[in-house]
Amino acid sequence: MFHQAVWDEKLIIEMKGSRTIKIPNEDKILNLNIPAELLRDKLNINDNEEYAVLRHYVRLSQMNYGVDLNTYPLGSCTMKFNPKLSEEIVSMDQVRNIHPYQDQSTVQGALQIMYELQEYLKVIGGMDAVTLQPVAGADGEFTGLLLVRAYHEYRKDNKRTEIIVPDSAHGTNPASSTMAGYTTIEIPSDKNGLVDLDALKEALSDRTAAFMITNPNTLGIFDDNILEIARLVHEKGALLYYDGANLNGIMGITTPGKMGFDIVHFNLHKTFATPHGGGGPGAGPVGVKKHLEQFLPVPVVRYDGKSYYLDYEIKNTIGKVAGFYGNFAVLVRAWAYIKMQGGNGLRHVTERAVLNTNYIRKRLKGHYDLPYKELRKHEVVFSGSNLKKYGVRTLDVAKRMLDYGVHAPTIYFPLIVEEALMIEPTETESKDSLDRLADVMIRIAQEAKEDPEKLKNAPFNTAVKRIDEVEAARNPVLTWKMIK
Amino acid sequence: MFHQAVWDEKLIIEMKGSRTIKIPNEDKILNLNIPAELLRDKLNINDNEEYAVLRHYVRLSQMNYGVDLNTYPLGSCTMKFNPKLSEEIVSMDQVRNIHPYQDQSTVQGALQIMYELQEYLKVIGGMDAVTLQPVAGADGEFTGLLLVRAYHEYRKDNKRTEIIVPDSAHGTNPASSTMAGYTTIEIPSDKNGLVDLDALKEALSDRTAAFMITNPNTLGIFDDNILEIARLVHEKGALLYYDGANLNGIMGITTPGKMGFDIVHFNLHKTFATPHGGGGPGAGPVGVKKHLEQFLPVPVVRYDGKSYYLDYEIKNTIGKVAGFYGNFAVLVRAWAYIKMQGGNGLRHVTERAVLNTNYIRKRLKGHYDLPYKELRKHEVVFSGSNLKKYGVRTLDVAKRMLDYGVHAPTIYFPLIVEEALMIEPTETESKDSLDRLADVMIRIAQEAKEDPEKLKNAPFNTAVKRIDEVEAARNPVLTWKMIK
Amino acid sequence: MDDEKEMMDFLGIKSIEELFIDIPEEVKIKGLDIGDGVDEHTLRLLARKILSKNKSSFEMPIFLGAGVYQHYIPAGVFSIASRSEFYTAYTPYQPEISQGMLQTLFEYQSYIAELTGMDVANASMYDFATALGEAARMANAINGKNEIIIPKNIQWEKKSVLKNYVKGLGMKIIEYPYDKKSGKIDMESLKNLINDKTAAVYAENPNFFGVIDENVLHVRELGNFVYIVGVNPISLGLLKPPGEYGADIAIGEGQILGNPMNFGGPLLGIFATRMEHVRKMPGRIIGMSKDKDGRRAFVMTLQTREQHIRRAKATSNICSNEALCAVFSAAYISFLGRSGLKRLAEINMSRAEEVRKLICSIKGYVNAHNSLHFNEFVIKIPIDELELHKHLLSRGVHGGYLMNTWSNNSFPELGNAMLFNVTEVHTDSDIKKLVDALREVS
Amino acid sequence: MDDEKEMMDFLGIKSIEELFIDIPEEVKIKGLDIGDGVDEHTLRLLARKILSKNKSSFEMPIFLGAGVYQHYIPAGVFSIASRSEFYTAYTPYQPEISQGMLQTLFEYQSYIAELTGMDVANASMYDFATALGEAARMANAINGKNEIIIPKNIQWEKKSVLKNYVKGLGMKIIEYPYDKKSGKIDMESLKNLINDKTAAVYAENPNFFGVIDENVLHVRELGNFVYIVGVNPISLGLLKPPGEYGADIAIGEGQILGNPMNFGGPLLGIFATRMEHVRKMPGRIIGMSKDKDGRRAFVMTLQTREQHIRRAKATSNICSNEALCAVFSAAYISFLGRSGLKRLAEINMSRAEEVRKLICSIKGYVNAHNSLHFNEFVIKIPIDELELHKHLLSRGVHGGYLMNTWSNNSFPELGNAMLFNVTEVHTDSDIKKLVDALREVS
Ligand SMILES: Cc1ncc(COP(=O)(O)O)c(C=O)c1O
Ligand SMILES: Cc1ncc(COP(=O)(O)O)c(C=O)c1O
Repeated sequence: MFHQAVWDEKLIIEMKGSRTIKIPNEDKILNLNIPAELLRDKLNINDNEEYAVLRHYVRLSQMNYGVDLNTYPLGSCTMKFNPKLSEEIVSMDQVRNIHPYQDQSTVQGALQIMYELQEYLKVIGGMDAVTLQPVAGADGEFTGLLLVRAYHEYRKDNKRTEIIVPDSAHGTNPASSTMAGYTTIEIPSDKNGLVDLDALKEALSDRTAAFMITNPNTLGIFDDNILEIARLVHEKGALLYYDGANLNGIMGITTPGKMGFDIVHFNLHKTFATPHGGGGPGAGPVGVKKHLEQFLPVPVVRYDGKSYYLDYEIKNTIGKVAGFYGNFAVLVRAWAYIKMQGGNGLRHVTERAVLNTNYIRKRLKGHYDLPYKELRKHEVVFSGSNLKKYGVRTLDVAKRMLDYGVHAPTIYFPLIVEEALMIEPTETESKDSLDRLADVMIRIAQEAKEDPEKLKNAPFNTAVKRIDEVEAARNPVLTWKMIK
Repeated sequence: MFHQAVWDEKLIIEMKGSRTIKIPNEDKILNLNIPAELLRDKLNINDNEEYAVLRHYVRLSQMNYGVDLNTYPLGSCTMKFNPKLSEEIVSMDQVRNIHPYQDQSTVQGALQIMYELQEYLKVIGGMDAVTLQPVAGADGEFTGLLLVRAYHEYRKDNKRTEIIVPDSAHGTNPASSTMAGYTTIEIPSDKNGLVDLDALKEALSDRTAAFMITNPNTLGIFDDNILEIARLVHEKGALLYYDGANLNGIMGITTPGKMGFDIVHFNLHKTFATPHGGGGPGAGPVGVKKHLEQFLPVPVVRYDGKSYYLDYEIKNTIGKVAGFYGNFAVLVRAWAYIKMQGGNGLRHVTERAVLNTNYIRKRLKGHYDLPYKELRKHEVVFSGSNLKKYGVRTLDVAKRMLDYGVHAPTIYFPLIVEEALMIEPTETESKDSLDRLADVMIRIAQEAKEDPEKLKNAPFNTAVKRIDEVEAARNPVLTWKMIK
Repeated sequence: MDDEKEMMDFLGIKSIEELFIDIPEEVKIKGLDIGDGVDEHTLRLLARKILSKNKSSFEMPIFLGAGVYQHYIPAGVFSIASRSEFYTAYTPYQPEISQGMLQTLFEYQSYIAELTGMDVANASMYDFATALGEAARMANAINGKNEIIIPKNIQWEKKSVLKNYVKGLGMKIIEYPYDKKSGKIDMESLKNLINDKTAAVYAENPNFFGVIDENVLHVRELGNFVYIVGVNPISLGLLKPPGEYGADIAIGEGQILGNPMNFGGPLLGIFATRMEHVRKMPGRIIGMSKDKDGRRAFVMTLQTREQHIRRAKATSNICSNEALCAVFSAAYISFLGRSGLKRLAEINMSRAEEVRKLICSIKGYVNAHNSLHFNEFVIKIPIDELELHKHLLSRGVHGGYLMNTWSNNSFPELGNAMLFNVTEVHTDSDIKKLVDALREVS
Repeated sequence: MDDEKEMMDFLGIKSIEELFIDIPEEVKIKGLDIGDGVDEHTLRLLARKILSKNKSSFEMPIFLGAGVYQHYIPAGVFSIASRSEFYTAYTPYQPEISQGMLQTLFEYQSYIAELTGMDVANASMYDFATALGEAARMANAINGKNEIIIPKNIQWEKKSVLKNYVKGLGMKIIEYPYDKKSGKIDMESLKNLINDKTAAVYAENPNFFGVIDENVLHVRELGNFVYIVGVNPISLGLLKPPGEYGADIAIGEGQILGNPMNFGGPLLGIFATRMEHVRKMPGRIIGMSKDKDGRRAFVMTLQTREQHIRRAKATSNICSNEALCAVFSAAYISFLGRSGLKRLAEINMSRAEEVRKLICSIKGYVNAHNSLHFNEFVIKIPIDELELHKHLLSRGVHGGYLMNTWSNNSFPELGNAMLFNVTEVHTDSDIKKLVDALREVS
């Protein structure tokens, strides 16, 4: 019975009205004497009444799906509850309306929160130092790899030009390697979906700068060879990098540090419950072991027993990776989340997340193919290949899910699973909603048999029907001035 | 193409989960030794996860229409834009988290705002004194009539037992009369929809306590006999009461005081842009002329040149009409609105509201019957009786409007217009949205001719289809324990 | 603006003035002398400046209750109540497009009915005080009688509102005394006041002194009248509900359930009754029904009681009520659930009891009523009420309600006394601050 | 909890531990030593307490700019951006159910393209600094060359980020000088630096000194390279856009368009380019398409440039970006419209000019650059930078950016100098406070 709201919404440029918003000091204009050559003559942006604008976006918002509406089981994305108190806190003047260059005596509260967050992340990551500066997971990876480079350069170990990643890795891993100037060596997973130790050994060499993995991996499987992997990597003089997007599967149970990693980035917008904002802003702090601390970006927040301060004196710092100190308002939310949970709470987060995943895993088994071993951590990847015989693809399953008012899982990732359906329920889904998700997916598997055409034409109950993505890429219309 | 969101939403009691919200000091419980006879043994309220609750209400909200979504032309209700800054202001701790009994030195800001609002309302109403205590329009009426009673009693004029109202009056007017202990005398309107002077003269007597009207009246017509009416009423020793719900039609052009009224209530949730909240809270301050000031409810806010204070020393006060000082958070919003508009702004509000009304009036003329004269103020009442010949009623028109994503006008009020459609666009509708409203209504008048069945079965695009209201009243199910 | 010009052209007018030609010149004014409007940002600055003169409970511990209470409100409650679709809606006159508000109010009614143990509840009254006024009028409508008997220890504001509500009916208000030692109903006296003119008896539990009074369980036995009970809804997480001891009408202050204090408004009047009286009940009521397709749907119902239909004969004049406050409360109760409500009641009793003991351990501070309390209690204090109050303020803490100073000396038998409120939000350090400051004047 | 028990039963496990048997004992930890969790209310109190140590621009006038700016943000912008459906959404991977975000981002892209005069814009970069880094990399991808020439008077943080972004490519960063008097590009020197290794030239308008520099109109004529222009988007309400003077890539800080300062994050990287370069552009792009019924619909497009498809060969590694900040900006621009944007630019220039004149009228304060400024300007001050800064603070006003103290002495030629920013939000009394305090040390 679900139907998404549908408003026949114009583009804002197609609306018609007059500005009603007044600007402060609007009437105090001097004669500016700007040379004519510097002035613009037209600007195709229209005026509208305040209220018309507001309604436009409120209506648009109703045509958007958020995790506040229902289950959002996007694997690898950790779409958990975004606590409302965090939103309340970041709406305070003392968060919103402070300038990054303010005298440090006037931002002690901000610095304290950053300091405390650094400390918490050290413990959670099992690391010795943390920078909060990277503003997303990929930015954390890039930063981490700049640290790898700084480390090897500092040691004059200059022939290390390669980063090894497993073929199950997230696309940002190889892309970040490239940005940091490395060649990516992709190694295949073994038959269990884990790091193939032989392949790793073969790939490792004195050209290896680092091995980037995540554990549990993107299949949601914990690689119990992790200590052996660490040994192999370190033996070769390379560093071991932890993609922290999957931290939700191990918090309080183990730490990347304990597993032998040298570097980890955290995705605060995943594990630490900050909102995704429709695609950001996030925050991707990076933790490192002692031997990498001297390379961290500046500044780091320190406490001298009396006050907090920004420390720019990091010996061999790589400099900066973003304009200021990171996505502060996101950091505040993550701090609030960690405070609310505490140590036991975070452990329980992981326990429940893993329980939820395995519950879904068992409920869906038999309806969708389940490659690799059973026990999963924070996520589980099914394959829709069993539906191929009806002419139905994973994409069709995903689209049909929307008709039931549930978002689809991540699809076609990781690449090593054919027709992948990657489900991460997170700890904040109740059993009720997990059952609802499972029921919908089971029903759709049934529909695939009985009425495959329906799936191929889905969705029906969304604001628009299935979209022609090929046409969009072939004849790109990317702004309203390109509309013919 | 409009479709409202549809979620197949359970009742909260049908959900299943566990409480995740923690309560402060939750673990510090003494042994309370409450006698068993005082303890309750069951409570049919269930526990749920925080997130399940949140989603439940967010989904429900999507199945509700608000003025932030689109035009809401409910006549008599003045559904205008609710400025977002007002919401920002009332969310401050210094509004939300102050207690009414706090020492006055610790609430000077609150008192200042109330004082300023009193002063503004005096000017806008042309009155000499104002009480902010009444919490809704009807409560304002009731308060006003208690003042009427106090006035006559004070003057030992004890035979005045009647309140006269025109038949076009809002239902609260006679109901308030009853609550104040009066008998309501309803007089018919004249052929122009205005006060029938002869009928008034006939009804007026030394039993008349007051005559309650609104001008412009509920048809949106300004009664230009107003000074004559005031003379007649006062001549008989009665008071003239102004129902301020229609103030949006005259602000800055005239005032009730200037027209000869003795008492006026303001609907801050109409004229002064505070949100309606799905049916409240509102605020219904009452203004009076000098001769009634001594009867006002306590306390009133005063300023001694240095600080603001609550004055309980009103000689012949009627006492209290609500628990504390009125709906403070609503008062703050109205204050903010008035500050933003200023005197000229309020006048322009009225001008634009009246322009919008007359624009709609002319656009719809010919498609719906328009009884009485053309020129209207803040609202206009059409009649759907021209559609009767197709078997279509005003109710059907209203329901069909919902299918186009526009709320219906007020229907079947005022009672003097057959099949009434009472439209109040307010000043905040842009021409664009007025045109959209008119287009929809014209199209529906056409549909009535061509496909009357469609109208009678409408709506189709709302969360539910047409509801059986008769059954609801015949077999009332008013709580979940009454569900069979 | 262009649009205005276009509309004027369409109407064939040259100036806006022409739209006001029906208003006689004699009544026209020159304008409103209230200053010029300001832009949003300027107002934002101004509002912050003015409001900074207030001291909120986040800036100073406050031990005031007496009708309005500080409680922890989950951030999610604000998040829900600030959904545009809820707060910018009007009364759900078109139910098909207003199911969200209707279902929420239905849930609110259900919660109130469950909490109070009554059959039905309305969708809100203005506040506790006006709910009492309406209850008295409803009693008169039920049995046609003319006297209402109320406790002597009632908040004076509530009594004043009641007086105004029953004035038109000519009802008489009679007060029954309380037992000085326990602060509970003096049952003997009450019994003697009841006779065949008694329309209603009103009792509170906990009462204005915060005392939990088991006598309310037995008032029903005293005769044939409409029994009105006033409650603190949070106490009902733990205590026996009025519906289980014979109440005909249960009322209370719903602000306590998830609404901020807001300097005393908006509040939320709780109103519940037995099914047999439902058609005499004031206020809006939401009912469950079906749509054309047989799907569950909600709608305002029993509207023939209301002013827009019955006009002068309506059960009440109430029109706009406190719907959004009811949304706050529905959300609040949902977040807490049964376990939370029970625990909350326990915390309140515990914390208050703890503080009461602490205060009574100071020389000069004496427990006024030898009874079980909910989250308030009266303490006889060693010095003048106002003096102690100012002293506390000077120490950065706001004391309780001044029993005689603020009530027109309604409680002379108490001498100097303060009514302290303690809830789950008072921290240990708040309490220490209060107790330390009290100790200074012992 | 019951539900957990049920799920465990379903899985046939007795304890949660069994779900972690695949984790070797050697790597297990005992728990996280970060203290216990607290309830929401306690955290609310704690957060308020800690944050009260910050002084916001509402508590103290602040004249800082230099990359992050204070502007008036309509309350409606927050209202829109706090719609759950927007802020709790992920990247719109399923476009059919995400049209709201997609259309909003399409509108944002259109706004940026209009403002900058470029053909296309992406849906956001992290911030201005990383946008510069990405622009440099893109230049290299376009022409395969290896040198980027940037102004000497660039914010050091931006340069540092740039360095990190081009490091992997082995690109060389070369600086061109500015004219000391005017603060504008030294065109002669720039010209001499350009050669056939030049991948890109980067220029800013207004530049770091707040100077409006008409030389940017003529850089294009200097040779064949990727011309990157950094702008203040608000200035474009008034000034000629980069697209009209030959820019290949326009970048800037979008925080200015309706996003709060947030202590410097999140920010919003503006990135726009010519259509011919679109497949080299980093970041997400929203396109317009049709659905099965032929209705207009929006979708992420040209994804083959991106990391999730092209992996190591992607134009950038960017994945999560700053979508919600783009929503803020789209809403902001919509509220202002063309007339508002123009007026806003004028107010900023006017107010800053007024203040500049006021300051220069004080003995000892000297205008550093004899040029037109946008909303910032450098003043040579009579005493040590830090000393003046502290003095201002002691007077309750926060001065500007300390040109040498905070830039590792990048501008020795200026001596002691401060970069002041003035926008529409600075009130007359803020300005008076600043000027009075400056006068005290003249
Ligand atoms: C496994 C993994 N690594 C890295 C990332 C990149 O994080 P971000 O999107 O914050 O850049 C993601 C995001 O989806 C991820 O799932
Ligand atoms: C003309 C008129 N008078 C009085 C009222 C009653 O106001 P309230 O609903 O605030 O009690 C209304 C409300 O609709 C009205 O339109």
